[in-house]
Amino acid sequence: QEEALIFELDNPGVVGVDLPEPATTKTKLGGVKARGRIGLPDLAEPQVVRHFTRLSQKNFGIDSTMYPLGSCTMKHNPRLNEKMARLPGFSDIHPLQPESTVQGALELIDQLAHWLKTLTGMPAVAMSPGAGAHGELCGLMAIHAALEARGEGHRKRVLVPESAHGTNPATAAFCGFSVDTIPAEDNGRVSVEAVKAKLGPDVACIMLTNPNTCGLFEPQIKEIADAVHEAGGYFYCDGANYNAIVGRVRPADLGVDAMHINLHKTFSTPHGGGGPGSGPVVLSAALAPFAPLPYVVHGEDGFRLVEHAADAEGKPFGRLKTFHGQMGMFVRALSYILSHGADGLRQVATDAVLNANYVLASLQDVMSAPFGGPCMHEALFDDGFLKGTGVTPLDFAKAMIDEGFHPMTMYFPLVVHGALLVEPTETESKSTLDQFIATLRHLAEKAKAGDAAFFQAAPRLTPRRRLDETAAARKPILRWTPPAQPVQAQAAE
Amino acid sequence: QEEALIFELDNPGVVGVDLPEPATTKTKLGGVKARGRIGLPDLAEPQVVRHFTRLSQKNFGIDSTMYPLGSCTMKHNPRLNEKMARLPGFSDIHPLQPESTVQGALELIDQLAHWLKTLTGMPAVAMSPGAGAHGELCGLMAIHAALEARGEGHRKRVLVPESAHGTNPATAAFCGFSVDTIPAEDNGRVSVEAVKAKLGPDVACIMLTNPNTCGLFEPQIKEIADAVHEAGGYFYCDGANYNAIVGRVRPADLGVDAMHINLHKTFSTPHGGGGPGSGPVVLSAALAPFAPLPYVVHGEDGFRLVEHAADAEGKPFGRLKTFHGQMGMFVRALSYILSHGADGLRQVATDAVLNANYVLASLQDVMSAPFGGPCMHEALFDDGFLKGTGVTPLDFAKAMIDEGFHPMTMYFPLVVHGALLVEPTETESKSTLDQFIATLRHLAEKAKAGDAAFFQAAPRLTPRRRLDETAAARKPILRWTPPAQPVQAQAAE
Amino acid sequence: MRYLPLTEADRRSMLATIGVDSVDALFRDVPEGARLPGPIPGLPNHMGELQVERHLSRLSTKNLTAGCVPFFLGAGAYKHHVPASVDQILLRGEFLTSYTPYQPEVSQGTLQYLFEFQTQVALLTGMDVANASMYDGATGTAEAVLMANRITKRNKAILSGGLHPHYREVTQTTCGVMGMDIQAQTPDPAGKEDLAGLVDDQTACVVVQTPSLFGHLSDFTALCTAAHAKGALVIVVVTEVVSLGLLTPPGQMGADIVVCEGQSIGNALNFGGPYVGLFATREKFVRQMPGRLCGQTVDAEGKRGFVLTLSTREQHIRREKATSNICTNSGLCALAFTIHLSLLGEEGFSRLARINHANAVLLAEKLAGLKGVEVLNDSFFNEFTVKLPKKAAKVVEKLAKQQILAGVPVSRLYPAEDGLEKLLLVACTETNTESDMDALVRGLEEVL
Amino acid sequence: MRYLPLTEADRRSMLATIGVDSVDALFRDVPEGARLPGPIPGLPNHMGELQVERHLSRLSTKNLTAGCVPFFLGAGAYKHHVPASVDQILLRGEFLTSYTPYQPEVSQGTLQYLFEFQTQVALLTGMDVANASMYDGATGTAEAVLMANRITKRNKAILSGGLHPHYREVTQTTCGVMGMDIQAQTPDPAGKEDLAGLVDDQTACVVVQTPSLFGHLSDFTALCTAAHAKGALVIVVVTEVVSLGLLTPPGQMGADIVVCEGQSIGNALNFGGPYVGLFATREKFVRQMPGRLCGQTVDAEGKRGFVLTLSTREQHIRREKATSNICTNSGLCALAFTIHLSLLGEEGFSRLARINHANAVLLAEKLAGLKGVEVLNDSFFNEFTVKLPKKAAKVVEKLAKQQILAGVPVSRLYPAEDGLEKLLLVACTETNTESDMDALVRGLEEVL
Repeated sequence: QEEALIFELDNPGVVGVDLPEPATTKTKLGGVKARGRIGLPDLAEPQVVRHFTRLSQKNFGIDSTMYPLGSCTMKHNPRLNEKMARLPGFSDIHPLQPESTVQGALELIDQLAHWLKTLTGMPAVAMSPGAGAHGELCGLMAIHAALEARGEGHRKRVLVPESAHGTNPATAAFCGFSVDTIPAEDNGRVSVEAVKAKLGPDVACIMLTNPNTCGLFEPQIKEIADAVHEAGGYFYCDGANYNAIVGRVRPADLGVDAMHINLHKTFSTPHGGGGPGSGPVVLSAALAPFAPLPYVVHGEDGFRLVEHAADAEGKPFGRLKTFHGQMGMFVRALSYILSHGADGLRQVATDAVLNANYVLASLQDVMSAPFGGPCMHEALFDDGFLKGTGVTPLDFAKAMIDEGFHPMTMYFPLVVHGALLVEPTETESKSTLDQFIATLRHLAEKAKAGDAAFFQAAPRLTPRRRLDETAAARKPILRWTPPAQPVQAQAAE
Repeated sequence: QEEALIFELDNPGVVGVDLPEPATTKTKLGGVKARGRIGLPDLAEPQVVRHFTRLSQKNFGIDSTMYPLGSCTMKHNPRLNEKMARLPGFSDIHPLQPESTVQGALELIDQLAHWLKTLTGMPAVAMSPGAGAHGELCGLMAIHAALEARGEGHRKRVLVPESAHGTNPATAAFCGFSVDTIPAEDNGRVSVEAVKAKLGPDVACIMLTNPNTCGLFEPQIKEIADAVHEAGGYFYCDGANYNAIVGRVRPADLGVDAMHINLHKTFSTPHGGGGPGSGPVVLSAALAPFAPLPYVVHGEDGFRLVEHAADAEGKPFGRLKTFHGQMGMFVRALSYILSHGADGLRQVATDAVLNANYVLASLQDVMSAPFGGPCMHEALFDDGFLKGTGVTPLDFAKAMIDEGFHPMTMYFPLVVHGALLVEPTETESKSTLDQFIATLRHLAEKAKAGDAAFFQAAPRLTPRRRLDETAAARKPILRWTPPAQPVQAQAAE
Repeated sequence: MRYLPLTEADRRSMLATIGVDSVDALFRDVPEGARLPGPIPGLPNHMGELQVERHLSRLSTKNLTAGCVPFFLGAGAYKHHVPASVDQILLRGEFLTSYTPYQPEVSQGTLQYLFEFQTQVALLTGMDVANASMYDGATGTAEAVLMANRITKRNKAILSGGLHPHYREVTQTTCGVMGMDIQAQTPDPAGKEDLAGLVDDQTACVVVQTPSLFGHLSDFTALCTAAHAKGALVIVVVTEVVSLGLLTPPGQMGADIVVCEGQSIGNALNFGGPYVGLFATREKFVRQMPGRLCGQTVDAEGKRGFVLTLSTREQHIRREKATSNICTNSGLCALAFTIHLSLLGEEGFSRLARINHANAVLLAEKLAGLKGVEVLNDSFFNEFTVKLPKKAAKVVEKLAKQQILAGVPVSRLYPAEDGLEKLLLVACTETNTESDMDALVRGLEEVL
Repeated sequence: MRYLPLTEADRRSMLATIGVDSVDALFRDVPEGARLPGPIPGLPNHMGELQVERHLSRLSTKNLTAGCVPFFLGAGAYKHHVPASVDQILLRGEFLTSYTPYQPEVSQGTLQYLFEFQTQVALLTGMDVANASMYDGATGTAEAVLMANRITKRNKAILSGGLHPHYREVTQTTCGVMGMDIQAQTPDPAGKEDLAGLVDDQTACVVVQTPSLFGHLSDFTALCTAAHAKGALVIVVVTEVVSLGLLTPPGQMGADIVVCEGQSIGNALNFGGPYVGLFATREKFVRQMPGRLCGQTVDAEGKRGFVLTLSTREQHIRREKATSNICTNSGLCALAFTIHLSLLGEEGFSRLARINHANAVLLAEKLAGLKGVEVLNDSFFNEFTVKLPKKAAKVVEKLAKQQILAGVPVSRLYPAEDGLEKLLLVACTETNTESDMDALVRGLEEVL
C-alpha cells in the first residue's frame, strides 16, 4: 500500500495532542519576535499511528527475517533490554541532578565499565563515545594526547590496512593524522613484514580491525603489536568485529592499546535503522590517563562523576559528548551482558563463528570464497562464481530479497572483487541457516544457468522496485516542499 | 513469506527462558505421578519472537488500515490506555488482596461505574460481565431474578426482532427462555404494533438493539418500551451500537431496563483478534437489586467489595466471573473516557454518525441502500447493485482486500438480501473515507461492467488466497499432530 | 480532541454531501425528549494525555503492588514472571487492533496462533481437542457443565468440595437458571472427599479440581471409571495451569472435559481480569463444545491455511440453538499464553513447574516449624493450607500493614462456614525468593 | 541460554559439515597464549530474566526519578511529556531491529521517516536542508565548526559566552585536535555580549546560542550581517528545540548552520543520552554537510521512493577525505522526534511552546517575589537564571534531600569561575504544575 508523506496528510484544524490553555498571556521575549506559521502538518492521533505503522511495514528487521549484513552484527535484540531501559529510575533522570540522587545510575555505568574492562583485560574504559566511529575518535584523541605528553607530537602518520572500514582513515584524518595504507596479503591478512616496512619515527599508531573485515583473525597480531610498540607507536584495534571473540579472547592479551566496542553490535543494543549506537573505548595503562571527561569514580561516600579537568587524576584530553554517554544503551548492554554471563558470552563468540563457518562450508562449492576457511564470524565470498553470468553481486543480493532474506553486505571489503560478506550471528538457528543456504545455492545455480534477466529485475515483491540512486545524487531532493511553492530545495550541483 | 507452526520449529535442547535449578529435590506429590513428556516444542527466544512477529504480519488491524466491520465499532485504540493498564499498581495486584491494599483499584471501578451510570442515566451498573454476550446473560438473569421475585416466574417468552444479533436469541435460550421473533418492517425498523401483537402475560422481556443492526434508530422505541412495561415485561437493550448515541442520548430516557455496554466497542478497549472484551450492564431501579456479585461500595472507611449474598443489600442473582470483572479493560475504558470527557464523547457519536451518513450518501448511487438515509453509525447496503453481475457480496468484499481495506460485515443483518454493513467509526478521517468511497465506486462499476472473474479470484495479494471453509468443517483438523504419528485428532463427523 | 480527525470544515462539507443542514438532522429518529442539547450534565470535559496519566497514576499508587512486597496469594490467580517479549508482541497493532478473524485471508496471524493455542491446550491437558479460549476458568466450568447436560441429557451435576467456591457460584448461577440440579459438596480442607459413591444414573457430570482449592492433589482415574460406568462425565478443573508441567494430566486420568484458568502463563494478575479459560475435551464431543474453534484447511492454491470452523454450533449461525451464547473469547490473553508457553517449551515449562513445587515445599517446611501453625496438606503443588492459631483474615490484615501479603484467608471465600476461619491458603511460585519466605516467617512469628 | 538457538547436536552436525573436530579448531589463527580455555575469570555466569530484572530494578530505584518530584532542571536536557503512542511505534521490530537503510527496497519505512524528519528540521530552523541527525547537540556543534572551516578555509572560531559549556568543550576537543583556533568567550550570565566586533577576516565562524545557557533570547540578524560582511559564517545553537515553536527561527536571522539538541521532542531525559542532534544549513552548503542524508528519487516503475544519498561525502566511500567520520546517527531518536512532532502539528507545537513560556513566566514571577532572590533575565523562553543569596550548589543539595530538584547550579558547569556560584538555572515546562512551583518556592524560603 502506498503511504503519503506526513505533510501530504495535513488537515489543518485537527490536533494530535490535547494541551490546556497557557497559564498566563504575559510574555518575556525581550526584543525577539514570536514566529509565524512553521508549516507543520496537523493530524489526529489515529492518523499518525497509522502513518508510522504503515511505514514500518515497508521495512525488514531482525524480528522479521535473517539480516546477515556483514560487519553489522545484526543479532536478536531482547525486549527485556528495552523494558529495563524504560524503568523510570533510568529513563526519567536528568544528567545534571545532584550525584546523591543518581547513585544507581552511576553504579550501573561502573558495573558496565567493570564488565568491559574484565572482558577485554584492559585497565580503563572511556564510556562516553556515542557510536563506533566516535569511539575511534576517542581512541585516536587519546593517542594524540599521549604523544603530545611524551613530546612526540610530530608522530602524524597512521597505518591503516586497505581492508579497513572507511571510518578508520576518516577518523585518523579527522584527528589531523595522515593515513598510510598497508596492502593486504593474498590470504586476506596483514603481515608483520608489511607493517614493519611502514614503521618509522613519525608513526603515531596502527589501526587494525581484528577479526578483520574479511572475517579473518590476524594471526600475526601479537607480532604486529610488538613491532608497533617497539617503534614507539600505539595499537588501535577496531572492535567492530569483537563479537567473534568476546569471552574467548582478551584484546589486552593481543597487545591492544585502545579498542572501541560497539554496544549496538556485540552487546545487542538495537540499531534502530541507524542508531543510536554507543562506542565505549577500552584503554591500556599507557593511554588511560588521557581518557576524556566525564567519568565515574567510586569514592568513600558513593559514586561520583568527574566532570572537570581540575578534578581529574590524569590528563583528560577533553569532552566528547554533551553529557555522560548513551545511558539508555548502557542499561540495555548491561541487561544483555548479565543475561549471558561469562559463560554465555563465550558461547556467543563460539556460535557466531560456528554459524559463519557453516555457511562458508555449505556454500563454497557453488559460490567463490577467496580465502577458504576457517573464517571467524563472517563468511566472505567474491563475485568469481558470477563471472560471465551477467549477474552482478548487486543483482544477486536483490534477488535474495524476494526470497525473504535481507542481503549480506556487498562490495565491501574492497580487497576482493565484488565482495559478498555474510554475518549470520549466533542468534540464527541451524534451520534458518539451512534455509538461507538452500536459497543461496538455488540462486547461485540459477545465475549460472544464465537467467540474468531474472536477477536484473529483482526485487519484485517489495514496496518499491530498484531505486535510482544516481538521479537522487545528481539533483538532490532532501525535503518535502508544498506543491503550491514550486521552488524545490535542491543542493547545489 | 511462509511461517511454519511453532511445533514444526521444535529444536529439542534449546530453551527460551533461563530458569535456575529448583531449590530442593524433595517433593510432596502424594500419590499423583509426575508426568512424562508433554510434547511442547523447544525454541530459543529469537525464534519465538520472529515466529510471532511474522504471524502478526499476516493480519490487518486498525493500526494498518480502515476496518469498517459493521456492528464491531473498530475505532482507534489509543496506546495511552495500554500504558495505563500496565501500571504495576493496576496490573500487578491480586483480586483477593485485603481491601485496604487495593483502594485505588476499587476507586477506579467506582469512577468508571459513575461514568457509565451518568452517561446512560441509569441508577446501577453490574461491572463483572466479561463481554457483550456475557452482559446479555447478566441482563436476562437479572430479569429472570426480578420476575421470580415478583412471583412471575412463568413469564418465559422473550421477544427478539429478526434483525437481532445471534447472541440475543442464544442468550435468551441460555437463560431458559423461549424466543419469539418479531418481524422487521419494510423500513428496517420494529413497529410498536408488531410488538403489541406479541405481548402477553407470559412475556418476560423484549431484547431490542438500538440503534438496530441495520444502523437505524428505532423511532418508536419509547412507545415500545411503554407497551412492554405496561404488559409487565422488561426492556433489554442490546448496547452493541451504543457508539452512535453515546453522550447524545441517555438510554434511561428511552425506557431501558438493562443494557450492556461493550467496552471493547464504544470505549475502545482493543479487540485483540477476538477478546478480551468487557460488558458491564446498566440496570434500572427495578432490576438493580438483583445485580450479581461482586460489586464495589463506598463506605465510611473507604471502598469495599461486596462478595457474598449475605453482605448484599439487594438480592444478587449470583456470580458471573471468577473475580471482579475485566479490571484491565476498566482501566483502558476509563483512560479513554477521561481523554474524551462529556464533550468529546458527544462528538464521538456525532462524528461516527456523520461518517456513516457520508459513506451512505456518497455511495448510494452506485450501490443499493435498502432503507435510504439518514442512518446512524452504520451504512447498510444490499446486493441489489450486484444483481446479474455474477459477483456476490463475498466476492465484492474480497476484492476490497486487494485494495488495502478490510471488508465490511457481510450477510448480516439477515433482514436484507446480501447485506454489506459499513461502520467507519469516528476515528476515520474524511480523506480516508474519500479513498474508501472512491475504491468502492470503482469496484461497483467494475462489477457492473461484467468483470466477475476478477472478483471471484480475489484476493490475490494476501498471504493466502480464499480458504476452503467447507472442507475445514467437514473434516475438522483442530490441532497439530506430529507427522510421525499419522493418527490425526479429528472431530467426529 | 486528539482522537477525532474531522475538522469543522470537514463536517460542513460532509453535511453538504449528505444534504442536511446540521448533524442534528441525522438524529431525527431519536424521540425529541431524549435528544440532549449538549454534553451530558455532571461530567467533566476532555483531558490531555498528561492529565489522564496523572489521574490514573495517582489511583494506581493507592494500591499495594504484588511485586514490591513478599507475596503469597493464590486461590485461582498466581503471580508468575512473564518474559518482556510476550507483552511486546502482544502490543503489535496487527494483533492488538484486529477483530475476530472473520476474513481469514487477512487474519492468518490470529488464526495460526489460535491453532497453536488449541494444540498447546490439548497437549497440556492430555485431551484430544481444545477451543480457542473462554472468558476465564469459572465461566469455562459452567459451560462444561452445560455441555455435559447436552451430551448426557441428564440434569444433575455434582461439584466437589475442593472446587474453588467462585467456580461453584458461577456454575450455580449459570446452570441454575437453566434449571439444572447442582449438588455442591461442603468444603474439603482435608482433601479426603470421595465422590464416586454419589454418582447415579441421573448424574450428568462430576466436577473436581486438582490441585484443589486447598492445594491437595488427586488422581481421578478411579472416579472417572466409576462415573463412566454410570454414564456420567467427569469434568476436571485446574486453576493453576503451571501444575500441568509436573503432574499427570487429567486426560490421562480419563477426564471428559478439562477446564483450566490459563492466567498463570503469559498474563498478569490484573486484579482478577482479563484472564483466559482453557477448555479441552474428547474428539467425540467436539460438536457439543462451546466457543470458537480454529481449523486447518487449504486455500485456492492448495496451501495450508486456517479458518474459524464448526461455526454452525455458534450463536451467529444457530441463534437460540447455539451451544453457547459466547462470542468474544480471550484472544489476546490466549496469544500471551501461547507466546509464553512457546518460550518455555518442554524443558522450560517442566522446570518452571518443578521450581514452583520446590519453593512451595521449602516454604511449607519453614511454616511447619512455626509454633501453633499446622500445614494441612499431605500433597500439594505450589499452594497449601495452613491452620493458624488465630483468625487468618486478621493475621493477613496485620501483615499487610507490614507490607507482607501473606495469602488468602479461606474465610474470604467461605465467610459463613464454621471451622475454616483459621485457615490460610499460601502460594509460592518462582517469583518468591527465600528472603521473601523468611520475611513471611518472621512476620507470622510476630503477629501470632 | 535463552538467546542462543543452537543445540549441542546442531553444533556437532555443523562441525561435521565444516570438517573440523571442535570449535577450537576454528579459532586456530588466535595466538595460542591468547586463547582462553574457559569463561573469562572473575565474572558471573548467565542469569535468568527475572534475576536480571531484579538486579537492574534495584539499581534504578536508587535514583530519584524526575517524574516523582517537583523538577526544574534544564541546561540542555528538558523534561517534556511524550505521548504513549510514540514509544509504542518505536518498539515495532521493523523500526527497532533494522539497520541503516542500505537496501532501500526493504527500508522505505526508515527512509521515508528520515525524509520527513529532515523536512521537519528544515521547517523548524527556517533553513533549506537538514541531515538525518547527529549524536547530540554538542557533537553537532563541533561538526558545524569543522564544516565552517571546510567552507571558509579559515581557522578561527568564536564561541559565545552564552554557549552551553559542554558544547564549548566538545568543540574545543574536536576542533582543537584538528588545529583550529577556538576562541571561547567568558560566561555571559547577563546576556549582554556582542560578538560582531570580534569577527575578522581570519574568522571561519561565530557560534551563538539562543536561548543562551542563561536563558537569554537574542536576535542574531545584525550579527549575521556583520559576520557575512567579513566572510564568516554564523552557527546558531538551540538546546531547547521547543523554543522554536514560539521564537523567530535562526534561518530568518540569517544563520548559515543551525544545530539543535532535539531531545525535548519525543525523547526521555535518559540521564543524558541517547539524544538526537539536529543539523540544518543552506542549500549551497549541502555537499559540505556531515552525516547521513536521505533523498527522494524514483524506482524502476517510476514511483516515488527514498534512498540514502550524497554518500560520496561519507567515510565509507570517501575514507580519509570524508566530511566527517560519522557513520551511525540517532535514527530511533529521530523517529521519536518525528512521531512526536507529527502528533503535535502546527497547532500543538506552537501551543506547547506557549505553555512552556507561560509556565516559566509564572515561576519567574513567583521566585522574584522571594527575598534575596533576583531573576537575571529580561527575556527567556522556559528557563532563566536566578541569583540566590547563597551558593546554588548547596541550596540544590538541600532541596534534593527534601525531594525537590530545584535546577542546575551554574557552578556545576563552570566550577572555576568566580561570581557564578550563586547562580541557579531554573527550567519550567508543560510538566510543571503550579503546585510544583509552589513547592519550590516554599523549599527555597526554608533553605535560604
